[in-house]
Amino acid sequence: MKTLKYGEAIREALIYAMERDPSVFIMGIGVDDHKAVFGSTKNLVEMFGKDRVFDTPISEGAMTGIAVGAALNGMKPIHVHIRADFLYLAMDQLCNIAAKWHYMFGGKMSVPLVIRAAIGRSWGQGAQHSQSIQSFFMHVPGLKVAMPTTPAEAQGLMLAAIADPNPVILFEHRLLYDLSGHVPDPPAAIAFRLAAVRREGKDVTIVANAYMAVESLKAAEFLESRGISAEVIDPVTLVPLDEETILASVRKTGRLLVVDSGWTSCGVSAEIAALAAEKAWAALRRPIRRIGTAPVTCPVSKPLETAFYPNARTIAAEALALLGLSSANLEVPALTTTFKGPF
Amino acid sequence: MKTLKYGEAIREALIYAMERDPSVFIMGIGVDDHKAVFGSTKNLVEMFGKDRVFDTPISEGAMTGIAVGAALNGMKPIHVHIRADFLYLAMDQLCNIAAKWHYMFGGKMSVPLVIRAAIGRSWGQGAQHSQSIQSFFMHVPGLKVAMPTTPAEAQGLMLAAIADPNPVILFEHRLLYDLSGHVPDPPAAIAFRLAAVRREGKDVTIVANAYMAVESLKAAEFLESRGISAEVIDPVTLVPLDEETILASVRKTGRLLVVDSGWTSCGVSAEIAALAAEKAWAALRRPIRRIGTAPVTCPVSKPLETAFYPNARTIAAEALALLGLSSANLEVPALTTTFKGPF
Amino acid sequence: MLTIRVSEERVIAIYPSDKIQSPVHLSIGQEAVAAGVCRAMRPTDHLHGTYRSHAIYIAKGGDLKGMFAELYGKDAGCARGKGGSMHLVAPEAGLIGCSAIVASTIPVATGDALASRMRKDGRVAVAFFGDGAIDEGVFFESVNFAVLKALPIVYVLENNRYAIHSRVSDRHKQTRLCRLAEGLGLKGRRYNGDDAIAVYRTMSAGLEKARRGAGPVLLEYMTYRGRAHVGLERDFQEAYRYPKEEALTRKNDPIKALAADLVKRWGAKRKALAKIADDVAAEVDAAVSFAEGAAFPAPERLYADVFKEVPPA
Amino acid sequence: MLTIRVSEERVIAIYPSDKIQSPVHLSIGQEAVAAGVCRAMRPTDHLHGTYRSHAIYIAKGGDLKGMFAELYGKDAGCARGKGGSMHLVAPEAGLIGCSAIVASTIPVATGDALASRMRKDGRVAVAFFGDGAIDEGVFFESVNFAVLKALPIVYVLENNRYAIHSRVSDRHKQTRLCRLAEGLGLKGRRYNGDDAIAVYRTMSAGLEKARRGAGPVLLEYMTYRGRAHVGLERDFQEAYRYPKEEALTRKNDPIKALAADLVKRWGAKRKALAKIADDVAAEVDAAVSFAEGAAFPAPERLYADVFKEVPPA
Ligand SMILES: Cc1ncc(C[n+]2csc(CCOP(=O)(O)OP(=O)(O)O)c2C)c(N)n1
Ligand SMILES: Cc1ncc(C[n+]2csc(CCOP(=O)(O)OP(=O)(O)O)c2C)c(N)n1
Ligand SMILES: [Mg+2]
Ligand SMILES: [Mg+2]
Repeated sequence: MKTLKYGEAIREALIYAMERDPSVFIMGIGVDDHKAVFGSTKNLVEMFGKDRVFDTPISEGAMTGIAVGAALNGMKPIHVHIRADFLYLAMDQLCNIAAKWHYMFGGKMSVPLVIRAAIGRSWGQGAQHSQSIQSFFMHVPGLKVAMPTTPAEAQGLMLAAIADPNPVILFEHRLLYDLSGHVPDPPAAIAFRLAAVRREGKDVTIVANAYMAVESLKAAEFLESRGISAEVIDPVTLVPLDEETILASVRKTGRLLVVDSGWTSCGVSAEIAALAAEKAWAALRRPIRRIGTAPVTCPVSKPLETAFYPNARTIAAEALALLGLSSANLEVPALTTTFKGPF
Repeated sequence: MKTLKYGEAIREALIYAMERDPSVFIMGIGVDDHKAVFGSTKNLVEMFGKDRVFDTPISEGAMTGIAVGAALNGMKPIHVHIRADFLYLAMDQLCNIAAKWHYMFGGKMSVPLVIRAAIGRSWGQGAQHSQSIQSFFMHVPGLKVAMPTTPAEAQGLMLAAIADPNPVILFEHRLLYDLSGHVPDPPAAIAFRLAAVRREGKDVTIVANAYMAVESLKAAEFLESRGISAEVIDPVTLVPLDEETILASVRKTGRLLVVDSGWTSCGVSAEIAALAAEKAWAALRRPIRRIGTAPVTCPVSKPLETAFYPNARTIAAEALALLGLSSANLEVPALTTTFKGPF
Repeated sequence: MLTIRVSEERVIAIYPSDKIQSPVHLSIGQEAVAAGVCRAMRPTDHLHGTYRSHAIYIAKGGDLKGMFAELYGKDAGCARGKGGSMHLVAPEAGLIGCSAIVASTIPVATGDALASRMRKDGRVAVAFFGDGAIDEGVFFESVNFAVLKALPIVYVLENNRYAIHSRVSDRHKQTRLCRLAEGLGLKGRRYNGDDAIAVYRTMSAGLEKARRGAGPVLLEYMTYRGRAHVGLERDFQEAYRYPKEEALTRKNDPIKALAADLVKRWGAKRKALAKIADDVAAEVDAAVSFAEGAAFPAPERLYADVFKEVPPA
Repeated sequence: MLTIRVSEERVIAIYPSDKIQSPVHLSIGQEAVAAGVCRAMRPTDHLHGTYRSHAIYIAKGGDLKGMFAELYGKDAGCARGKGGSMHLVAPEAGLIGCSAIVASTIPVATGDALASRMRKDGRVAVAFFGDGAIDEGVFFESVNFAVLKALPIVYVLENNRYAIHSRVSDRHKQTRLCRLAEGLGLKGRRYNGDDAIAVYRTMSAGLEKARRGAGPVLLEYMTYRGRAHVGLERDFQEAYRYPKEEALTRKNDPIKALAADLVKRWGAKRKALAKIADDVAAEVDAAVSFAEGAAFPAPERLYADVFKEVPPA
């Protein structure tokens, strides 16, 4: 056991894997620079050389295909995107190629590729630099998707992703890089299909992942002070999804609030709400509620940006509303990050 | 009133608009060839000239941006894609640019652009030529989305889309092009935010759009023969969505089956199920059910392809299951299209 | 080459029976390109192609039974019936995949070459694509990267003058497509793609250059499509074709031309050629009966192959 | 030019106060490009830019108060506080939009030019982008289309030698970027981007050529970034910068160079220049106080502007 920040934990996983498997390499804009993708690739180029850790031209479409091709020919590429917003340029290669190569060729080919992409709230980045588009990849079959929340998960799922013979996308919420937590020593892979029970409770289930799980825990603490016992379930891997853990909680509490860092419409929160309405309906005692970013483009102006994102306060308010209680005068801290751009 | 096929109705709308508005033009791969996108652009190049109806290089990314730029400078482009699968290459321009230009510039700019894209089942086209990815565009705020089912809707929504100052995506299910129906003469625009009650019923609500509405009507007929009265609601415009019509039906029947031509996970069917679980929960008498294409890549082999797609039979079976009834020996016709590739 | 022709003519014969329930993109008239290119490659070299995949599959050494079974949607098909005509694959023969998205395997082949350079496995990767693929931005992005890293790859541009019904000149001012990437530092060359021996020779030289580390190579082979873009028709009467174009582009069918050449310049015996033709016909017969007799995939195969199983740690 | 410099220096001064709550990409040291390019354009010509948008906004004639108010996230900002520093806009001055996605406005500008050709409105569209944008496939796709249709567009490549911390030579073998599109039939030219008058002259000629229907033009202007990619720092000590690079690329600050030139070659009086400096300072002062005093958007503005209202039929 040791304590690491989320970004450091990723870095240690990368080192661990690269030391053991010569086929692992890292590519992406800025992976070899002094900012090192929130420190997660710090000094790796010095340790493993320019062939295994390299910057790329700003060509997300082809570079993704290049990663796919390298994966098909025995390598294990880790392709890093400092913003998930740039994945729009890689959709063809991700969804038409990487996701389909195994199935379309009847199981003969496989694409052992890891994609890392930072999502989520940042600091005045606005419309095109803060999107959380994880739901796209939960829609198209053939891609594994995870959103690690803790340093141990970031590390363990990175190792699992590297060992996986399929394309895996890891979404890293940028407000998590600086959070600390225990990680096993030596690093250990965590099997996909994981929903973590972050906090047990009996009155309401809050399903929330990545940074939204952090905010939900704050909300749960506040709710506790009002005598409400909230259970927080974090669907850490979205594909495959650990439905059972989510449904068991809903069946226990009879009340479900789903929180996601993306938009709600056709989002991860829609999927989890639909799942509960299909498979835990009989246990539901109240309408399901969802909360995500406002159904608009992300604005820069601070008061609007603040209102755009869900946070502990709005999560608590939703939970109270779900329970039929008033949410006037919530003293939950709205946001407790010290993060300040630009990345 | 006259009777036209779906493809012809679109063509008449295009002619109607192009005759009246010199800023309207049509671009896209094959729009000027003898196949004419299922006949929907037949002879338009002869009628309006090569400047207003033109083929493009196979460059979906830039061509979409070019359409956006033309829209920003006073033109009204209609960009046609014979398969929605190619939109993966246009995601950056659609989601990062077209969807955001109005909001991001505080309402100062707008992108009056129409995208047409064919979706849905075709004939042995397999993995990369049959996808129905409408949910992506229902996720990202700033795009209007419709899936016209009848010739009158195809025509009326095309006219509305052309008159709209915002980017509009029209998904055309390829099995619809040959279906006939009444259209008003002269053509008339249909306002966005439309859910059509295709059939009234009281026992179960089937929400299904485009070609899935056609199959659902067949399923409803069969259900009728078993004494079950199904209401079929077609959310013709997905953005904006006519929530009220959907919810009113669910409140009436207490039972909801959602059918979509795309995958279910984070799909349109997830959104509509989540909506009902939020806003019509109290009226629900049974768990919600969803059906879409199987959660796999589309296979070519005929028996697998047949099992991949929802159809009247599987829809009826789902409805029966929802009602707690057995669905053995359904004599519903599985599929009644004469469509045979390649497009 | 003959196997390609005979196989595709058999496809045409079978097609009306609806046993092949998916679109087919034939290479009739273009066989010399696939044949010359693949013959020059080592079996271990990797090839990435398009939906027009029968010719390269056969030329690269894919099993003919597996191809016909695939066209029939049978479980014994090279992609277990899931890919169909547009997605043939033969990893054992070095055909790594075929995609129906124009240009999409160009970067994939480029990445394959990157891996070969990293692994020092001595392979050359080949991207095989049409004159339409060069419209896509990923072509330029891929070439830029391949030039930058001096990757062992040959880009083979099979120019059949049309992308569906669109002429090269409808899409490019510079119609000498092999020049398009010049600004990036890749000087391409254009050759007659209807002369199988010339294709073989120029491709061999290209492979040699790429293999020795001199960086990427771009070869454009001019040919002509004998049938419609997709399907069986000879659509020469359609408005999009230049009248008499085929006659203008070449005097002879590439296969007949090769046969004549073999006899005249290489001393082949007509009898030996006839024997080859008989063997090919027999092989195609056998493949078709294999496909006819093979089973469709079991229903549960629909749900298989989404993910490859994770090996135990 | 001076307005750009003084404004951005003011941004630097204000920034620690956290009144500008969003990242800023400064053009300090690169002002001559924006100034020369925009001065050569007609007010009615359309410009499309990137997140490094202060310089072109000011140079194209955007209202300074609107810019500072935008940086402050105020409702009186040019994008009503929604866009921030990366998304300045001034349709009335011909700045049609700025995007934070590299290269994304290159096709948009190309489509703007297409519309101008269709409408015969006499405009030239200008795409203004960095040396990183030329890595993206849409650059080549856009140029191909512009060449094919002979569109009235000038592609302005502001080469400041870095894309974030990545050198041009890290991304291209052909480092003379103006040549990259040559294969497509667009011969670019490279000029000194630190000489505002040279930029103005060459840009004027480019605009003239595009306007008279001779097709697209590509101009590469060499310059050097005076600050970090994003933020305020002078990060010359960082490993990614070549030591002494700035000194090697130019002898003088472009603004000082222009001032000296104006005095020496054009007979400008030092006093007149000082007066300009005073005016600029006053204008910037006024803009900053305007921004300080302006109101934040009302809460309901969050939900406004997703769609433009549909006009009644
Ligand atoms: C990205 C993409 N856009 C459009 C299409 C539709 N399409 C299929 S084949 C084709 C033409 C390709 O022509 P070419 O590359 O010359 O190959 P050929 O068919 O002539 O062998 C087009 C446009 C596609 N498959 N993929
Ligand atoms: C598509 C895309 N990929 C990556 C990025 C991240 N990014 C932001 S600016 C930048 C560098 C662009 O450099 P250049 O075009 O030279 O412009 P400069 O910043 O030097 O003005 C990169 C890679 C982005 N914004 N968009
Ligand atoms: Mg072709
Ligand atoms: Mg730069």
